[in-house]
Amino acid sequence: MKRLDRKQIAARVARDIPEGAYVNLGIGAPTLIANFLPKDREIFLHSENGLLGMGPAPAPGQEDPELINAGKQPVTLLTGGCYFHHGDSFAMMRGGHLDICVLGAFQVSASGDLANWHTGAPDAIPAVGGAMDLAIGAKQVFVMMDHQTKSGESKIVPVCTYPLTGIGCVNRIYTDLAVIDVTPQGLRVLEMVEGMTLDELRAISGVPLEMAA
Amino acid sequence: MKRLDRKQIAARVARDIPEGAYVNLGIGAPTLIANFLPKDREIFLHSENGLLGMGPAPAPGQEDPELINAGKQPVTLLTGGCYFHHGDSFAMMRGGHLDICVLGAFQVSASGDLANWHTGAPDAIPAVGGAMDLAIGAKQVFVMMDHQTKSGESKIVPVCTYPLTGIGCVNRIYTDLAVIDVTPQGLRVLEMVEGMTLDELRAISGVPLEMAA
Amino acid sequence: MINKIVSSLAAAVADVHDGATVMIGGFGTAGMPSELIDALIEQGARDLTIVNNNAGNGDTGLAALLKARRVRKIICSFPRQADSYVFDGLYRAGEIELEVVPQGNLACRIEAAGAGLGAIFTPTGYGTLLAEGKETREINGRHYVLEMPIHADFALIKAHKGDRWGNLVYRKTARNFGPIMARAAACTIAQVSEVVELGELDPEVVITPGIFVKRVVPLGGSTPTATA
Amino acid sequence: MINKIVSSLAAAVADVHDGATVMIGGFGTAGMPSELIDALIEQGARDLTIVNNNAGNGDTGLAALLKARRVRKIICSFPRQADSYVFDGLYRAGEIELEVVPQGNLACRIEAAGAGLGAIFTPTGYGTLLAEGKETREINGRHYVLEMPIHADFALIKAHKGDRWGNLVYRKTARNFGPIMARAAACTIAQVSEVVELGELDPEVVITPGIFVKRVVPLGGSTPTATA
Repeated sequence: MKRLDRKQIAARVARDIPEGAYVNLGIGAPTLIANFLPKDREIFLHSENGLLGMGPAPAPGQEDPELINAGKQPVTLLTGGCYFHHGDSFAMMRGGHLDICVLGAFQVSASGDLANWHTGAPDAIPAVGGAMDLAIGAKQVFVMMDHQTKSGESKIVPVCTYPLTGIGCVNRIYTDLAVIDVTPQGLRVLEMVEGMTLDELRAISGVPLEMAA
Repeated sequence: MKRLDRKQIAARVARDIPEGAYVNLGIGAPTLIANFLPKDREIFLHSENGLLGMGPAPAPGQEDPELINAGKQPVTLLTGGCYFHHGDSFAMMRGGHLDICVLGAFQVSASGDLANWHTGAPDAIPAVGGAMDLAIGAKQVFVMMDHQTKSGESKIVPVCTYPLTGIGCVNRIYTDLAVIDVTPQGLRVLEMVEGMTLDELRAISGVPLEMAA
Repeated sequence: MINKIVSSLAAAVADVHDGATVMIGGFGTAGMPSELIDALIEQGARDLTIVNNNAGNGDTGLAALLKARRVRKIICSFPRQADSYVFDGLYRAGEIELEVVPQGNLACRIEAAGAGLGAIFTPTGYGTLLAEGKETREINGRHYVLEMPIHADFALIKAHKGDRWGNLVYRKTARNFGPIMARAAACTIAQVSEVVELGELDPEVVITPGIFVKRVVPLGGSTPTATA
Repeated sequence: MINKIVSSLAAAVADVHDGATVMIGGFGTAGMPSELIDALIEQGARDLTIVNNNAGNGDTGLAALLKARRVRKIICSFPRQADSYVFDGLYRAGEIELEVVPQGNLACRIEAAGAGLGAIFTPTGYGTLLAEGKETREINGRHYVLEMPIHADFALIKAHKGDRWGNLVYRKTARNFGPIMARAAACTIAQVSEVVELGELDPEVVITPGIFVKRVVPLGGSTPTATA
């Protein structure tokens, strides 16, 4: 059994993003997905700080401090892209106009609750950014994360113990071990890495799992 | 005693509009005010269908069916004016960004209630347009109307009998006989036409009137 | 390659279903998508709920749709006009339902739908006939009426230029309801005077980003020719 | 003649009073009006409530205002950043009040203020810590949180070009909160890279109409020089 690395997970998510989709890739690991989108598919990347049609990082020396993404890194704008203000940008998100957003997570519950903004540590400074808007706004919310914490606990849980980002908002989970749909009937495994069995996956996941029909 | 005609009332209102004011002139008689604004004062006319910096009617043959005012008449745009959509236009109104709007009225009550959209006739087709937004949105609402109906009834009334446009929204009333402020203490007469006495004005108005201090 | 350009008006409105809620842009005739409306009349969908500022002028455009008896209900701010005789007749005959909404509430209810808000407290209309039966609330000493968003299945709008990604710019006061309706409908269809190449529209001045637009129908030569 | 151009930064912020609520544009440093903030530090107003997406970066701009102990409370979505050490220190010492708001709620609360709405039901944050104690409601099967508008006494924003009537255009993603803050403040002050003659801004592309702007301060040469 061979776990996927972050790039491999990103590549796997990229396969599921169809041409013409309006997509927001969350800060952190999900931004890697952009590198794996097929060049022959036109996909519209949204950045919550006010652009649609985001292109790759600029060549060194071509950075513009006024053309950045939500992670505050320099980016470019594709031909046909455009700029808008924060009100319009979050209307796109909250209004259900994005087809897909991909977020990282601390935990996802069996019913699709998402926890990805706050560890709950008493001394942590709370900071949420646009995570809660993305979680509830996009038509489909994908989570991309390791299946387990570094200490081996399942990040898919019966009930989130970290503070929630959104309730019942996750549609699909991509981990280093499996692709799992969140359905009204429960979690359904679409794929596992080579050599992994459903029983093995069940053994390390803290929740009931069935194969998708 | 000589009543003012509509143009004279319009000219009187125009005197009270200071340079730099953002102003909406309601459909009908208030649009006449634009003709009397001093050319040496920069005043910004707003039209609720999406322009600020409205200019005079175009020369014959220069009309553009896509450059109209709220009354759907062809207008022009001043240098420095701009266009925007209906959401932004009514945000300007509702959000308190207009300094003055001037509206016609069927009735104004002693406490500044305005009735100007509906006669209440059972067979009338209701149509409100932007009247209610203007009534409650502008920093100051001026009403311009005849003091009496054609049959001699006062249009300033203790309580409006026509359906309301807005509650307590009128700040000042310009009629063919007087200029009257609506204050928390009651109606205060600022001016009367030549030859008119306060007692005469009281006799034909249905409400208590006092001279302004 | 994504190409939202649809060359036929008929194809652009083919899937409008009976009973649909259809927003139609325009303030009077400025910005009214007359050719799309004609295509909708030809297409035959009926029992429609129409959202527009007015209720039609003369015998063309929205008035023609009403005259063809395709409209069950109209939501608008100002139905009564000098030349709204088609609507007037239907209304007096009890053959069309009317919901009159103050123009700014019409705008902000459409905006609320596009922005995913559940409801809004607006000051407009408080204490009037048009707020009767609606929930009200005093907030910081001011009175507000709770108004619900207006969503639509389709929006038919008129823009000036568009590209294959659906980006749009408008012309003068024909902009009016177009940008906000584009956001509030599940399927927005824009007729444009001109289709331009991707990149011809300055990214700083795109008024409606393509995310809000499903189909763009070019109509050569429909730009008003008068100067201004 | 109306001329909103103010040549001195000090004069532009002279009337900011102690205890004022001040919106400051920008997302990180993009669109942050650093020169106006420096002028505000110099001016000395204290006990301020600041509305910004972040809580300052490094030692300059908003961080410098915090460091000068002028801020009683900050309303923002994302205070914690790699270089937000000034804020972090004040927060841990209990010397600054923090209201964390989901970024989209921050945006729509600012928009609601500018548009004169009394309150809005937003789906964002429902069921989370950030909605604790707030009124909620189910509308058409979805859950919403009631959020109040955020008004300000002043907004300090950065735009690209402005004219003497206060019309503004922005540059790329430096636009962010500028246009919505301009509408929500009683007095909006914009620093611009360039003042242009009236009429040089195309009336179709003015992003912030002058009605929302009280003062425009030109800052020659502050446009980023990198190409893109």
